[in-house]
Amino acid sequence: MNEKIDVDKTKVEKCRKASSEIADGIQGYIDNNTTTSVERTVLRLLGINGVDEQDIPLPNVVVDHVLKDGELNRGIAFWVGNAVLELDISPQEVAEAVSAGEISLTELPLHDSAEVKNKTEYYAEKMIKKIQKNNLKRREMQKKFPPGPKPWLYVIVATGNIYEDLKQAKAAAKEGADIVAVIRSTAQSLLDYVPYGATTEGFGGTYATQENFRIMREGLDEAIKETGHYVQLVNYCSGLSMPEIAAMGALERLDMMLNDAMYGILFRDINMERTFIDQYFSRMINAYADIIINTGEDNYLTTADAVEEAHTVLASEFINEELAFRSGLKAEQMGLGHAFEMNPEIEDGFLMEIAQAQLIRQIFPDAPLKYMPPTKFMDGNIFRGHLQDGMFNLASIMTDQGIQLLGMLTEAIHTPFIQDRALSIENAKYIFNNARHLSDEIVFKKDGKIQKRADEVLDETLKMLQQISNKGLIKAVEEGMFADISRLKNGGKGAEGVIKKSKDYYNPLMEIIKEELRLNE
Amino acid sequence: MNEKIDVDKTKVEKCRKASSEIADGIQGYIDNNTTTSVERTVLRLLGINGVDEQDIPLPNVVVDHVLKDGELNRGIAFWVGNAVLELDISPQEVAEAVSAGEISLTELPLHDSAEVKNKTEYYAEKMIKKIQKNNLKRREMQKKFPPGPKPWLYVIVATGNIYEDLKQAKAAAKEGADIVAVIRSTAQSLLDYVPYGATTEGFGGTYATQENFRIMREGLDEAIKETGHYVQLVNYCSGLSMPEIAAMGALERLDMMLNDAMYGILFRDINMERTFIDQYFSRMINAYADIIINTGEDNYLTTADAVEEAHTVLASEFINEELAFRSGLKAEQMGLGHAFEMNPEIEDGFLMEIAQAQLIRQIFPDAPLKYMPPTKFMDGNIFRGHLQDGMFNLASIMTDQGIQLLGMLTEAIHTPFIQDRALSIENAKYIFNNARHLSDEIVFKKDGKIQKRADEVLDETLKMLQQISNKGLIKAVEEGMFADISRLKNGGKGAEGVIKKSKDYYNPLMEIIKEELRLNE
Amino acid sequence: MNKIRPYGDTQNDGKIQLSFTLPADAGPETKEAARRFAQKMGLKEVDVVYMQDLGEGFSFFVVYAKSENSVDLDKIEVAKVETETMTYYEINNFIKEKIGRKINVVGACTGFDAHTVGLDAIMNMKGYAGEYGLERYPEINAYNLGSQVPNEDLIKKGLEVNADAILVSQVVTQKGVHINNLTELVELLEAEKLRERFLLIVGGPRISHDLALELGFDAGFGSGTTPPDVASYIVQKIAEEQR
Amino acid sequence: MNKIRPYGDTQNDGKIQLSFTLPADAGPETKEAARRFAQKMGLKEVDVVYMQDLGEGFSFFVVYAKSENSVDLDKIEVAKVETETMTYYEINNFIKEKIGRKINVVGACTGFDAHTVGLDAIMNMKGYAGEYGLERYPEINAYNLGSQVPNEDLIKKGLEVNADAILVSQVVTQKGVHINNLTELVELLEAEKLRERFLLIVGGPRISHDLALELGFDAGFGSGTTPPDVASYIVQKIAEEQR
Ligand code: B12
Ligand code: B12
Ligand SMILES: Cc1ncc(COP(=O)(O)O)c(C=O)c1O
Ligand SMILES: Cc1ncc(COP(=O)(O)O)c(C=O)c1O
Repeated sequence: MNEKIDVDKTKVEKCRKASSEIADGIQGYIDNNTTTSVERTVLRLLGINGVDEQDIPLPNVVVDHVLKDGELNRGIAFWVGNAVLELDISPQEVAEAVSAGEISLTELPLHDSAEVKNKTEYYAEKMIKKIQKNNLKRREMQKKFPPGPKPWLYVIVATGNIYEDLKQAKAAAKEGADIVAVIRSTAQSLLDYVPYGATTEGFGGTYATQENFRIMREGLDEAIKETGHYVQLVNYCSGLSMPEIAAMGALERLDMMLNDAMYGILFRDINMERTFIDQYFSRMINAYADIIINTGEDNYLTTADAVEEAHTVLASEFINEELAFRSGLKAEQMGLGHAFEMNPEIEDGFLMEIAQAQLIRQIFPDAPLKYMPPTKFMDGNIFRGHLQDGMFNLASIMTDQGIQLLGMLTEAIHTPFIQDRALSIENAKYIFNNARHLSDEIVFKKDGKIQKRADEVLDETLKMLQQISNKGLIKAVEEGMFADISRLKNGGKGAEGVIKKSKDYYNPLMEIIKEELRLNE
Repeated sequence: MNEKIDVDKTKVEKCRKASSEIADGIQGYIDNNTTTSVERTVLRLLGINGVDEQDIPLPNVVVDHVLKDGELNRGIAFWVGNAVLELDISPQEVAEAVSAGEISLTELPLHDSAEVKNKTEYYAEKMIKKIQKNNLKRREMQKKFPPGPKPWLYVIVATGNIYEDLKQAKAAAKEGADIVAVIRSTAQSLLDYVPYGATTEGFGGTYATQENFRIMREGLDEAIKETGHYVQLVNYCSGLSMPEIAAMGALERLDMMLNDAMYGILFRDINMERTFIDQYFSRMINAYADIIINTGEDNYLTTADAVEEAHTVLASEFINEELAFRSGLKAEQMGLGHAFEMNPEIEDGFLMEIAQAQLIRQIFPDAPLKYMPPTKFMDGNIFRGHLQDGMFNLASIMTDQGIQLLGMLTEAIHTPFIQDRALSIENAKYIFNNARHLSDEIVFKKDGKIQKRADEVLDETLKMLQQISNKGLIKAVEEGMFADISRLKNGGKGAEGVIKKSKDYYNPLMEIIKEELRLNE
Repeated sequence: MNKIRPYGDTQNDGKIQLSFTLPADAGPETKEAARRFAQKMGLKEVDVVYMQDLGEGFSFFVVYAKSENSVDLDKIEVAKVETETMTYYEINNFIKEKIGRKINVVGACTGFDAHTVGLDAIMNMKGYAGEYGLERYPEINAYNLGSQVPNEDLIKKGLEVNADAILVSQVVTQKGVHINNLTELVELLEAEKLRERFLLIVGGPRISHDLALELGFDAGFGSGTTPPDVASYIVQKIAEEQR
Repeated sequence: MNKIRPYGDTQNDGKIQLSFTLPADAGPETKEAARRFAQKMGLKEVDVVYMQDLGEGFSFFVVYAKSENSVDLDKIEVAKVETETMTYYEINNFIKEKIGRKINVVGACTGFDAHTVGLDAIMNMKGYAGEYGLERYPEINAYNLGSQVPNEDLIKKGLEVNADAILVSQVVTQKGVHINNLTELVELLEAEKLRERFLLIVGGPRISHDLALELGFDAGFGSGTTPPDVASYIVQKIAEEQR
């Protein structure tokens, strides 16, 4: 990386210090509570899967069952482990029995908690092994079929039908995509469960289900072998089922997941506490599964102005980074998000975009920054739109971004047609290749507009982080400091799913993963 | 202008010295000969216009008439002036009488040559006044309706029908074009006369006629008043009628003309001597009419490779510059041509394009460089094409070019549709505005690829110019040193139109303009 | 009569550009299929200028062709919101003078739609394109319910605040879901005999006044709408009804 | 039967993109005219996604729509040059062995066409896309007459050097002038009863083998042709005729 601008190291350190204080402010909630979704995740990582006759996923059936009895605060793992021990059947069989109404977990005789844990850990280790195997497989495949150079070409598929998605994903892989994301159906994030099986009907996207993950992974693995270069698979672990989807991603060898500490709060009106707790565990799973996360700061700029609010993006990145470290993610796994969203009519707007991208690049030198394309100022003029996407690609190669979410010329019209995606890939390939080392060639003038803009943004970011650290993150969100959106501490969806842990709360997965990630040190 | 790279001043001086020697090598031919087209031009600038019943322009009728009698070497002005004096009618009436077969110019009684000159100059001065008035009008209009900032947006119209051209030109002006060129019909450059009147049928372009010039000028003047910004009108004075068209342009207040010292030789297989003589006089007229010329080095790259042959472009620019100076053109009138024609698939090709554009920029700091768009590597993929044009626009704003000939997304398909042109203008406006001061912001690394490429090109240019200066320009062209095209000294069209001047050769226009441009000093 | 047809560079040349993907590998036969496909639309002089294989049995085409169809511009009538847009000040004065009481409006993005930017542009204080939003109007009480509001809740709120107008925003769609949402709202209102009680207004990038009328709304507003456009419509309609 | 129709993101959705200019000022009526124009081509679900006034009474449109037409891919047969492309060495050997004498070819850009790059790609020493041009072939005498050659001169040269094949390049066109040029050449040859004497070959970006046959040529070569493609065709045809 080429340090094209001056970035004041002391200010950056101060930003990090403030972020750490901010994170301290919510760590208490996180440590003292669990959520229904965390518990469902535990079940999935004990091997429970499938749905009942009403299509309710078994993890939900089992968690709701214990919740109803008011005993979830001990951790679902204890109750299932106890049943496993008592009945000498597998967790899956336990879940099926619960679903069939054959047993009531809290009414079974209680076993010695050490024995229960022992038994439970046996099953947990089985899934942990599976994740390790996936990690190994990924490493092997990436060795044999190395990924392309950065910025990586990231495209989405979003037909609603997993089988159409698959065709298009494979075509994209052959055209040169490095990353394929399956966009989720509208409002799946508000579902307090994860749908089951292969799905063929979605709205503006395709449901995230474990089977859909598997189908895509299998298809892409074929494409990888054909093209000789690794293609990463992405899905979204945001929303009310954040950690469950993280677990599914780990089990099906996804490579990347959208995971933001605050996105659900701000953009899906999900309860704050719920989100903070869920993100903590989900990110631990991501970290353990060697998954790169993508944070969602780009979303701020879909409502707020990209010139005025550039510092909120950077501030949020500092916070996301700090929280991610606390879940065991390494810098190399942090696809911190930002976006090329300034009004294209601004004189010298491109200079400001460059300033922002370069500033972030130098502040987070090891993170594979996720750069989002123009969306807000795209309209039905697909020709100009294609050009805006080109300038976005140029900004990226000039500032060494990591993950390039390709813009589509039809952004204002529909989720991508197959040719839209092909044209986007061609766009990025052309510009990246034709200006491959432009970043190495240029230095920005010390007293220039780019340097000044970067200085300004960093100053405002520091100010904002210090304010937040003074008032606390929750207060800051209540005041609408991010994206002009205000959310109240007790408001939002899913608050009822937050449960205070009892003293003997038990979560073998959290324990194992913490141990492995050395988070206790 | 921002000097982003190092350009070795000594080498540049050596290039200019070699070019001056090269020009010296052909100045003899130029001074000792005239051509049928130069003589026709003289007639036009004595006020002769119109066609006979067979649509042959009167200037041709009169010149051919004297040529047939073997007396053209004295200069047509003398013969016409003599007739004017003898018959006491205007030059136009003389031409009509010749055309009607009523008189034979060389058979009329000869008057005292001082008297003849006196009479002739009276008519010449009338036209010179007209040109001065046009110049004044241009200055006034440009004061009231100032032209936009550089790079100027230059578009073409080419329907073949002047009335369709007009609509499209006005639409373009309103969309923001700074310059409109009417492309000529295929092969007009090979016509040894200029067609007459308004024309509605052309192939791949519209005939250059004085009436067509007038129609466009009038229409654009209306558009200028509506939009409040000056729009320059362009046509082509290349080919067998080079100086005549220069005269027409001066009379109809064109602002810019394509005029290259060697284009006709290389690309239209026009005789060398003919071209050198014609270009000299035509450029004098351009110079006097405050017209900016556009040279045609871009054409080299339509046949030769833009990476390999970049130095031939620069070498030719040095020669064009030197010859232009000799015709009285100021640096500010020299739209030296070059082009963005590298294969878009080249890794770091954009860096090489930038190197070339910046190098030329720094070598000719006062010239409004004419930058030509990608054409060779455009294909039916209009979407990618639009992007290539965008990168071309970016290269231009990054390197302070002057005249931006806008690329069209349909370059490989047809002469521009109205929407193609609109999209091109939008493309340039977007990129120029959004990256307006990018040029001021950047410096290229001393040891970078861009600097190295620029050094290489300059070195090769110097070598080439020194070789040419050693062997002479004519030999160099014979050997195919430009554009891989070899033309022989005595080959090519129009050689028969070169006439050795007699001692008493008389050309009042050349004399007046030389005087006014202080070319005798 | 004013028959018009597309224009490339000469009056009536009928030139148009097309692009599409065919589900077949690139090759001379597929290229010919692209040509014939265009011909089936009645196009002449079909020029398939570009073919690109996209993999997985798809190929992409760019085509230029000539159409001989024309449309009589004089015969076209488009339903438009007929009220004239007044300024912020005019609107507030109009309410004071012609209506004599404050106006209540309730707005929401309904169904699963979370695209609030358009609705906010109309309703929020800060407004859009240099125009204040309805919340800023002293003579208007504006309630912005935000995103993903069920139609039932919207009606409930409308009744609760005694709304003069209900504003709905619909942006995202797939398989026509925005139409379903809008139809459902009208049906709910009709079922409860409340349709006449509110001015029912819808906006969004896919909305035209025409479409809105067709779906049983009073008015529809598309891309580029500003707050005064809607406010002017609302107050003039209310004044009309009062008369 | 293998009926195919355009594909946007779902099998058989028939989605296509169009753009065109209408000669009328931008406005709701013109937008509606754009929609109806698309409907006249049989398109459904016409979505006029963009309208822009271009000034001088023109407006530009981008449209997405759905077509219900399909084309039966199995029914399509395209005339193709059937000879197989050999390598440079194979071709020269073939001439030596199967023809037993050197081959003469004459090429030109005819009419006013000065686009020599395509012809040069085929004929000049240095060739194209990594393949030598015909001049380089030891067993071929290649005469490249360059640009703007009248048809008469081309025929004359063909007779003079006893050409086996005449190669014509046509790039630029307007009002179909390339077709006229090509037709004229065939008519001239026929008038002089020379048509059968030469292999008559045409190339250029607008040329297909189909079109060439239609115009009375023996073969046509489009974009991307390489010298061995043509050379292979020529030598195999000559060998065939000798048999
Ligand atoms: C911003 C944005 C988002 C933001 C929304 C943030 C927010 N708080 O609004 C986020 C990132 C959250 C988002 C999410 C999604 N989005 Co979105 N999004 C957009 C985007 C980029 C811009 C929309 C916008 O803000 N326009 C600006 C406003 C001012 O314009 P407007 O809405 O048209 O409003 C004007 C008029 O229409 C009118 N108007 C609008 N409403 C009303 C109401 C009334 C009463 C009146 C009078 C007037 C009026 O007045 C306004 C001012 O002039 C568009 C693409 C684009 N460039 O258009 C995609 C787009 C709309 N999104 C799309 C999709 C698919 C989604 C997702 C489903 C993706 C996914 N699977 O996750 C989710 C769905 C979320 C949900 N549940 O709805 C698609 C829709 C495709 C389709 N066929 O409909 C688009 C077109 C992008 C694409 N090509 O895929 N999106
Ligand atoms: C280079 C070029 C020029 C150069 C030509 C230099 C030269 N010595 O050839 C110059 C600058 C001189 C020029 C001038 C003009 N040009 Co020009 N030019 C082009 C350009 C950019 C590239 C053409 C090219 O070289 N292609 C590369 C070669 C390798 O491809 P190709 O010709 O298709 O050849 C391949 C095949 O077709 C085939 N092939 C071709 N010939 C033959 C022959 C045989 C026997 C065989 C077997 C195969 C074969 O094999 C080749 C290799 O695969 C095109 C735009 C474009 N991007 O296509 C415009 C273009 C062709 N030109 C155009 C025009 C209008 C003109 C002018 C009329 C403009 C004017 N009014 O001044 C003049 C006309 C000059 C004239 N008298 O013909 C238009 C034509 C529009 C139309 N409707 O046809 C185009 C499309 C540009 C545009 N959009 O306006 N041009
Ligand atoms: C972090 C994050 N999660 C999820 C999403 C997708 O939205 P949804 O939660 O509706 O699937 C986004 C969209 O941009 C995002 O940035
Ligand atoms: C200097 C010059 N003159 C003229 C032309 C136009 O060609 P023609 O001479 O055929 O009009 C060009 C084309 O690029 C040119 O560069």
